[in-house]
Amino acid sequence: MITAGVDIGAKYVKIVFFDGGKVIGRAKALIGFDVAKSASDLFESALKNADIKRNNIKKVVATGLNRESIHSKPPVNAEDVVSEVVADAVGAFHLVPTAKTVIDVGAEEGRGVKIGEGGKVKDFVINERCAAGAGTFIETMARALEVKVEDMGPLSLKSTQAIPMNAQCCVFAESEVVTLIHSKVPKEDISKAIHDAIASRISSMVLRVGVEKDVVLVGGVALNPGFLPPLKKELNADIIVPEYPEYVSALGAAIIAAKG
Amino acid sequence: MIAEIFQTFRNSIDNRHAYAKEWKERTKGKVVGYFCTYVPEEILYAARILPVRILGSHEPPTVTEPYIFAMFCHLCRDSLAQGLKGKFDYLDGIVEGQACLHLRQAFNAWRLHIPIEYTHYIYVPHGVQTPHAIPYLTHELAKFKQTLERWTGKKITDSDLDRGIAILNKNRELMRKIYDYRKLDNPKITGLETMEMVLSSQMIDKEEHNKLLEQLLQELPNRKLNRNTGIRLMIIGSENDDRTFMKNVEDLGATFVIDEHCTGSRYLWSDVQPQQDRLKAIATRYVQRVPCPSKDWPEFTRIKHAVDLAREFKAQGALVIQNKFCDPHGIEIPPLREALKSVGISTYPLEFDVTVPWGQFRTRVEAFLETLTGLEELF
Amino acid sequence: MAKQVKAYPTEPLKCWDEAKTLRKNYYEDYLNAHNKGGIRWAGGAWTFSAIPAGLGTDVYFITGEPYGATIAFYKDFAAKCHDATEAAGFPRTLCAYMRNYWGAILLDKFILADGSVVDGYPAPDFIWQDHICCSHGKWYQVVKWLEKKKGKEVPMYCIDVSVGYSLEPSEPLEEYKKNYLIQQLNDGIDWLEKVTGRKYNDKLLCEAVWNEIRSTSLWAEICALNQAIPAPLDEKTMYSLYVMGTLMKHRPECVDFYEKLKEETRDRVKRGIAAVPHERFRVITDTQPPWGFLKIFREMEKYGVVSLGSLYTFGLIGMWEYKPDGTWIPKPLPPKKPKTREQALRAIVEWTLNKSEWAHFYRPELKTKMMKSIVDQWRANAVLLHYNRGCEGLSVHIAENRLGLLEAGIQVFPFEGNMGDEREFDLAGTLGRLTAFFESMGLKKIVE
Amino acid sequence: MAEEKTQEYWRWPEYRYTVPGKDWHNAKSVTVGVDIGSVGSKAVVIVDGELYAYSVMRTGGVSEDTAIRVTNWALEGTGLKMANINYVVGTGYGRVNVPFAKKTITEIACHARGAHYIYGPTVRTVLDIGGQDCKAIRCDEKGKVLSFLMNDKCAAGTGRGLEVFADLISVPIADLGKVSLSVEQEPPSVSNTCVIFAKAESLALLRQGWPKEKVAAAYHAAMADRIVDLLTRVGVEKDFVTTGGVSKNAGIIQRVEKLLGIKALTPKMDPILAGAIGAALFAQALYEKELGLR
Repeated sequence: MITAGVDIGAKYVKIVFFDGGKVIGRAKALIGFDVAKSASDLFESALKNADIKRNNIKKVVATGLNRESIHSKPPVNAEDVVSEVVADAVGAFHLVPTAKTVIDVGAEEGRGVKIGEGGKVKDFVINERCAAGAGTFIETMARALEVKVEDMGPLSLKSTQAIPMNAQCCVFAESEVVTLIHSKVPKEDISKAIHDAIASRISSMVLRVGVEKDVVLVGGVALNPGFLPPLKKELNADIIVPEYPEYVSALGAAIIAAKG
Repeated sequence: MIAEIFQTFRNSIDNRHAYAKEWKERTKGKVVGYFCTYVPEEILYAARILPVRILGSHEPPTVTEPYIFAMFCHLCRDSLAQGLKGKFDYLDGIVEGQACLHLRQAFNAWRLHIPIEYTHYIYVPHGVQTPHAIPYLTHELAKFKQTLERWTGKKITDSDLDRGIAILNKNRELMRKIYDYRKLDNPKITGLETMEMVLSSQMIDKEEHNKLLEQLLQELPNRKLNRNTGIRLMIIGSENDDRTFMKNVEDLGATFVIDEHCTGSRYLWSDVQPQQDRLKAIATRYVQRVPCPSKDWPEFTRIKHAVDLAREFKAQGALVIQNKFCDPHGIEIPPLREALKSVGISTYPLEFDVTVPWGQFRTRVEAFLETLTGLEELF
Repeated sequence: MAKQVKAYPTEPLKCWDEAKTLRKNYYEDYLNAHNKGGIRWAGGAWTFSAIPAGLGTDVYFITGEPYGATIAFYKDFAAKCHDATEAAGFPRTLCAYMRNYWGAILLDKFILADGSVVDGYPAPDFIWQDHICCSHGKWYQVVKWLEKKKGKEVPMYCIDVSVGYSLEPSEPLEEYKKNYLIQQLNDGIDWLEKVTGRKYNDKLLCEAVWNEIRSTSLWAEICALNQAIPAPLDEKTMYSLYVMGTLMKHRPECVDFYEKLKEETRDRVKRGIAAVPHERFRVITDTQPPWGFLKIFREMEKYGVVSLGSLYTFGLIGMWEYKPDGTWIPKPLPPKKPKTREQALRAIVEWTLNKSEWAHFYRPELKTKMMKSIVDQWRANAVLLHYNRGCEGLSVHIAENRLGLLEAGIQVFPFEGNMGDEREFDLAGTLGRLTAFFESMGLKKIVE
Repeated sequence: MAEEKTQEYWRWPEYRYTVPGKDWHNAKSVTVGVDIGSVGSKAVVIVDGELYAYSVMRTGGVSEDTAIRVTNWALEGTGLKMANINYVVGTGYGRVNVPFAKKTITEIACHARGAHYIYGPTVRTVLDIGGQDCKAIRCDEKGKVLSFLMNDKCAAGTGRGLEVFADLISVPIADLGKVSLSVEQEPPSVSNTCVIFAKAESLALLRQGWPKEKVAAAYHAAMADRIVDLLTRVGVEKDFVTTGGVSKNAGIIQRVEKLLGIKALTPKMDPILAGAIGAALFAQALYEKELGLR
């Protein structure tokens, strides 16, 4: 029985096709202005690539910030929606059955989910406004440093120096970064300071729900190698990053669909 | 010699924890941490307990999120963070003298989450402008004294209290004498040095501190600071231990000649006047001292005091520091700036958070200094 | 879905219009006090408002927090007020009610209960305040300062109440603490005579004190009726009812209104009338709500969620106490009505220092205990904690309360916002998180 | 974080210019002002107190290099060599990183002085909207600063905020202002505080199907609100003028004018240069001081 999970976040739409406990297809695309269209276009192309017909899919469940955009609306007609918190929990639990804490860091939003028996949500926290914009912050700062976004993480790993920086507010942090640039601090160290700041912001948020092992990190920022070390340090816990971390919510939605 | 004394001040700040541990070793005595300068250290000295001020480290206090909502000031969060990180693991007790909700929160979180033998909260009255505050505080201090006696198992006698009062009075008096050298056209001590002197007095045994101060007072008269005084600045705020900021500003061609905050003059401006009833004498000092704005109503007496200081020390301008989220001080900023302006002292406001973006502040401070000199000759 | 969830009968409150009229007249009476030859004063909702009542029957007043909340409710005027306050150089992080209040003075405008704004801020003849948090005394000190800049000298009296809270019935507050307050009130009466040139009337004082004790006890009884399933009142409605106690707790109108309301609520319980038709998940909140966004309660109803109230709505005006068996009940009236000034002052001090909403200022454990009692006795399924950036006083220790409730195995949903500054409330984000919470509680939308 | 390649809407053009028909060879003084901002850097050459040549480019990751590049570019084709320059003053965030500057002066003083040069002696209030902050400056008839204010954190995010926004709605940054003015009716402005909120809210509006220009209008209106708050705090006195890169954005300036009920003077030359011009004029004064001419 094939099911599908569609995660429509702030920046990307991600799709997972799920069958017999296995992922049989993934797809990802940037979201344009017309969310519903971006989502359904990707859904159609993903169906083609995976060579699946919509009516062979028993159930489609949507999640993410903009999940309602395809909820029982053609062409996708997602039968049901689920919050990203629940989707994160279910998806992470499927990949890492020992998971107790799930951390999801995306372009705009950071989440911490504490999970119990069978991937059930025990408690969760989502960043409030003043701690928003983790991914976006890295992008803007990459521009200021004249560094490619994807190079930011590796660059930060070359640094040996720790520079404390305002962890809460991106705007505040940005002006500290500009100060660092002009006081000739090496890009490596600045890049580290940026990653440290985001890591400490995320960890201080996650500490609200408490950190129980195993800790699983998912979401786009999980692919950034510069983010992991400081986060480990802040939480002082090992962190498991599953394969395709950015698809975990979509996977969760697909699994929920399979459970009927 | 002088250099060594200032070095000792700096060391006792940088190595405050090592110092306290060593002191315990040496004296087998108890160390008590306090958050606010409304804690009457006289009584702790009377009990032969070493009081040390709990302050922050200016690193993002990420561990406090579960215990204190981040809209409370960085001082209370940063202070608690130090406790949670175990930096103060040598403390036998903590005491708070009521001043604001922020520090009360740090006190309670500490009490609830950090193992500690003795905790006490003194309900220092806010109504310091009412005639009933002194008798009321006398009662509160008696209670405080009692709990200490119960804890240490030693009675605190009048002569103990006299000793405590003498140590504190001497410490404050000596520091005030040193403040006088800031009035000179070429001050013999910088704002940074002064801050380090006052901070260290809150961290080490005041009897040792007093010795250092006496030496300093001998040497100071023939000290030559080989630096330009530049613009005479005042710094006004709540708690301020940002030494980097002080240094950076003084490097821009200015000297802090006076301050009005509780890690500066506000801590040491008045003494305990002897009275038969020692506790009443102490209570009187804490009710009549330069107030924290949280207690300074309905009249703005602190603002008047700040204006007097600015004139007495011939400040040309004042930086008004607001610790973000500190309501009592934030509320007073416009009346304070207006009062200083009315006597021809211009001011500039800066909002401090746990970290400070010097680049932005540098522009503001430098530009403020430029408006004071006017860059006259270039127009 | 809807058919699977049974719907309770609902009907509007009968005394609703009276509540509206009382509020309307309250603001207008203050505005027009002088035309009626009366005097007017300003101070906080927590202040000892019964004391100035001894100056006569033509004494009008306005309390600061409800006024700040009224401004917040009308977002456009609120925005003008924040801007005016920031333009005057005050930090944006200060108490939001206070900034709204100052803003109105700076704009020289006055807002009425219905949101209509009139020119000219009606300056009080004197200020009568108490200093309950870091800001309350300072708030009116600045009002005095602002009025002086406009050329009006407003005398101010402020009472220090920072003596702590009786932790256990076994350890009541010491006499010297109560006396500290009583002495300040005694001086206050002489001061009132001096600044108004009026003769003080102890009989009126005793009446006002007794009214205040009755109305605050009555409000608690009304809240206690909300233990019923379905709940006869929801918090959104209660906001419009408890407000009477924040405006005029010592007035006879307030006592009469609460008497009527108690009868009507009791009748709703008897007949099983619900506030929310699909009630199936009961919550309580905490601290003042974001006044400009009460629609979040409507969103909650779509999930069959009803808010029964909060320690804030119950305990700011209501007087409570613990029975020996550990249940939390409305505080019974004192044995006898005060007859002398001395009796009256002692009675009101002892009564007021017991205010439930005061405990958390000093010790988080006390508030957590009361919230746990509410959850148990009112049969609530979860607690929604408003981390209120607009109010240091009620947000103090809130993170500790969250930990305490979680430890007790109670479901907690914290959300950040601001009671009086719409710029700090993220409606979309909050609704998103709230939905996620309800889903994690196994709830689904019943009505679109 | 793999990024799909998208057009760089935020990238604004770099340029240089030499005022035609001027000669520096027998000038009394040739001075340079270098303004290293947080986003843009500018170099201006002043010959006997007259604008001669200038260049504008993005501030790079290493401000020394930027300082050298932008200055060399300004000198390009003028025949001027560093050796011909009598005095250099650095200003802006990176002012301390201008290796060949004899003195640094803050952008506050320089913008006031530059505005005085660009707009004339009637200027009393200068609004400088820079890359990462916004300054409201009061000055006298000589262009001397009387008082000033800069935005607080919660109201930050100006030039850089616009870059992010340009990407968000995929409109070249130079066209943003125009686009924002192309609405028939002004929508309610987005959260008028934090640039991060403002961006998130704009995104939400786009997702709700608002047309780009309407979202742009809401965003620009919010920036205008912020800026006017700052101006009212310092107090606006006529004549009112604007400097800095963002002052070319009509969408913001016209809204600010509307809120203030005051029209800003129209610049005789590129207002992004104000800081560098001021610096160059201070350099001239400092040079004359060296020569004992003042």
